[in-house]
Amino acid sequence: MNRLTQLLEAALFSAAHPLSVDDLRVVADGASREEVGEAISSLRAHYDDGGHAVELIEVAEGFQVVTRPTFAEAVADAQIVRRPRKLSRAALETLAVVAYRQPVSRAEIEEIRGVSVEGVLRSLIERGMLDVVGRGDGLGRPLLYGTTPLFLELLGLRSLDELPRLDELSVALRPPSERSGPAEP
Amino acid sequence: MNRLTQLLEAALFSAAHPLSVDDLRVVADGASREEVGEAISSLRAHYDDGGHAVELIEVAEGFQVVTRPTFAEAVADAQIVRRPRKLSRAALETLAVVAYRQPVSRAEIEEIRGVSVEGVLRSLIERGMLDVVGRGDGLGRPLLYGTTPLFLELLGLRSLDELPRLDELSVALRPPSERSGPAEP
Amino acid sequence: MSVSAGGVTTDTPFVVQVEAFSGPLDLLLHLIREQEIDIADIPIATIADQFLAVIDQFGLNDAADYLEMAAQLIRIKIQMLLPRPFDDEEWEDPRAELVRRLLEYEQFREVADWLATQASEHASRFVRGWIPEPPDQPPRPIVMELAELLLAVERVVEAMPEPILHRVVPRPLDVEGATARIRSLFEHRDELGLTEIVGPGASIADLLSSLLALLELARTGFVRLAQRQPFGSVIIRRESTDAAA
Repeated sequence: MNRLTQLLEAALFSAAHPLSVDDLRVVADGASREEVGEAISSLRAHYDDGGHAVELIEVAEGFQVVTRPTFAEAVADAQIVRRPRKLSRAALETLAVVAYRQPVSRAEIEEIRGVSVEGVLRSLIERGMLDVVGRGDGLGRPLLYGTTPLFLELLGLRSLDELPRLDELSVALRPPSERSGPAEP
Repeated sequence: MNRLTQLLEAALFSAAHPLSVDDLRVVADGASREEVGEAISSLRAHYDDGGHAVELIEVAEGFQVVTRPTFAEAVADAQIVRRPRKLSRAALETLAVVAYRQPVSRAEIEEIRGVSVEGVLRSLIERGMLDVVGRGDGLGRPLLYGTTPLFLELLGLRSLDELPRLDELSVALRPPSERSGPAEP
Repeated sequence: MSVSAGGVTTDTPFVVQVEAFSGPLDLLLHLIREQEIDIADIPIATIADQFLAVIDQFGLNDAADYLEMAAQLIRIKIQMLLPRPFDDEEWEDPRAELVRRLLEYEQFREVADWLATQASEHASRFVRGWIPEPPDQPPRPIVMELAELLLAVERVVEAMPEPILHRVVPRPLDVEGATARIRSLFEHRDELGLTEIVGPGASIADLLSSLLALLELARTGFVRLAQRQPFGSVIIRRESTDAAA
């Protein structure tokens, strides 16, 4: 391991959240993006080839060192780590709508989900997965919501681009125009 | 690295505190003290020989993987680099109230904002944007707060006179005819 | 808990698990998919009756969201019974909007499943459990924009109880004029300081007009408010035309 790789390892071990290439450049005293990129590859290879129980992953538009899934059960069973609380259906559906429609108002989310979302919205904001990102133009200038970097981090997504494209979802979701029937003559 | 060494690495990495040999035996599915001891030596050697920025140390309560002291600066940088440079919504709203109502007591701010502002007030004073400017006449002669020159400087204003007046602001930003019901949480 | 509500008004029995529902659209979709009904040609009378039977059996009658949907189903059911015009081309299917909503919702439900899988996979990767205390160093310099403060003022004013609201006094504000003036200033330059825009010795009304115009221009993406260095003054920069989106 060269000095730069060591610096990045120390930094990634000490940060509570993923660090972006730019964050890492600050740590590495202004090394270039290329240099940081090389050191990242070198560190990743080190973990992989050395048979480490940790790995370097790309998440939330940054990098993070995490344990490999194969050790999760043993570590969780020994009660060293508490697994994160599962998200409710209501939370998942709300996150889905906000992820695709952001910035989006509460009324729009409720229109799509067909239920009141006040409580679940507040809880997702408290958990840091959603946030207010602006105000709409409409009547009363409603608050608009969007996803946060923590949303990406907790779901293990590199960026919002990693979300599946809506047109790639299952066949049942084709709009009525592509089917036959009275809905769309 | 054998499986036992990997398990210890995963456990030591994800644990919030040092782990004793007995803790580690639980993770390692009842391995003997000797086996755990060997795996610890092996992991330590791995970190030392591989030139890692982290090392395995023994403290009073057990074993822990920590960054080496030579990388203290990188560690500090990594923790500072993500520290927010933007004020939170709560801080901005408190600042807004003080800017327009100064000199103002904490109780008055809390009455207007409807929430406790103790923490946010202290943080704004620490950051040099607010300061104590006097004492009120009321019961217990409460401390009164006001904005500092730094506050103006950050906004690029020459004086407080340059702030728009509250009544002008509310009428202009939002016609009264459009105001309906309580604000969203 | 599951219940068979078969035979209420249909020949096909169906089974529902109430805890699985995240709302009336979810329940409706369940009924449709469970019975392999063509979503483009929903037998609305049957589905409406089944829907009512389920919310009755599960005591969802109090849930406003479910009741609203029940009312909508009944309305569509009635519309379907009305005689169609002779010219079938003119006929608008009363179910069309519901079908559109169901398909849209189903799409998001599928995304929610994808997110759940993703979350559970990622939950088996643990981050470092012990993060050292952040060092006691001065916090990074704050960046604050005037627009942020003004929006905060607006939020506070909105959240205030009515009696505290100030009397609203109309002022001779000329936001339109200020907007036009700022736009013309930007015809020749890409970047201006706040003081350049407001002008020396501006009246409060002028200043306010300019600020409001700026806020609006910033909101629509025409300009961006920024600070080049932490303690510098606010800089107003014209956004490149394609960045407005």
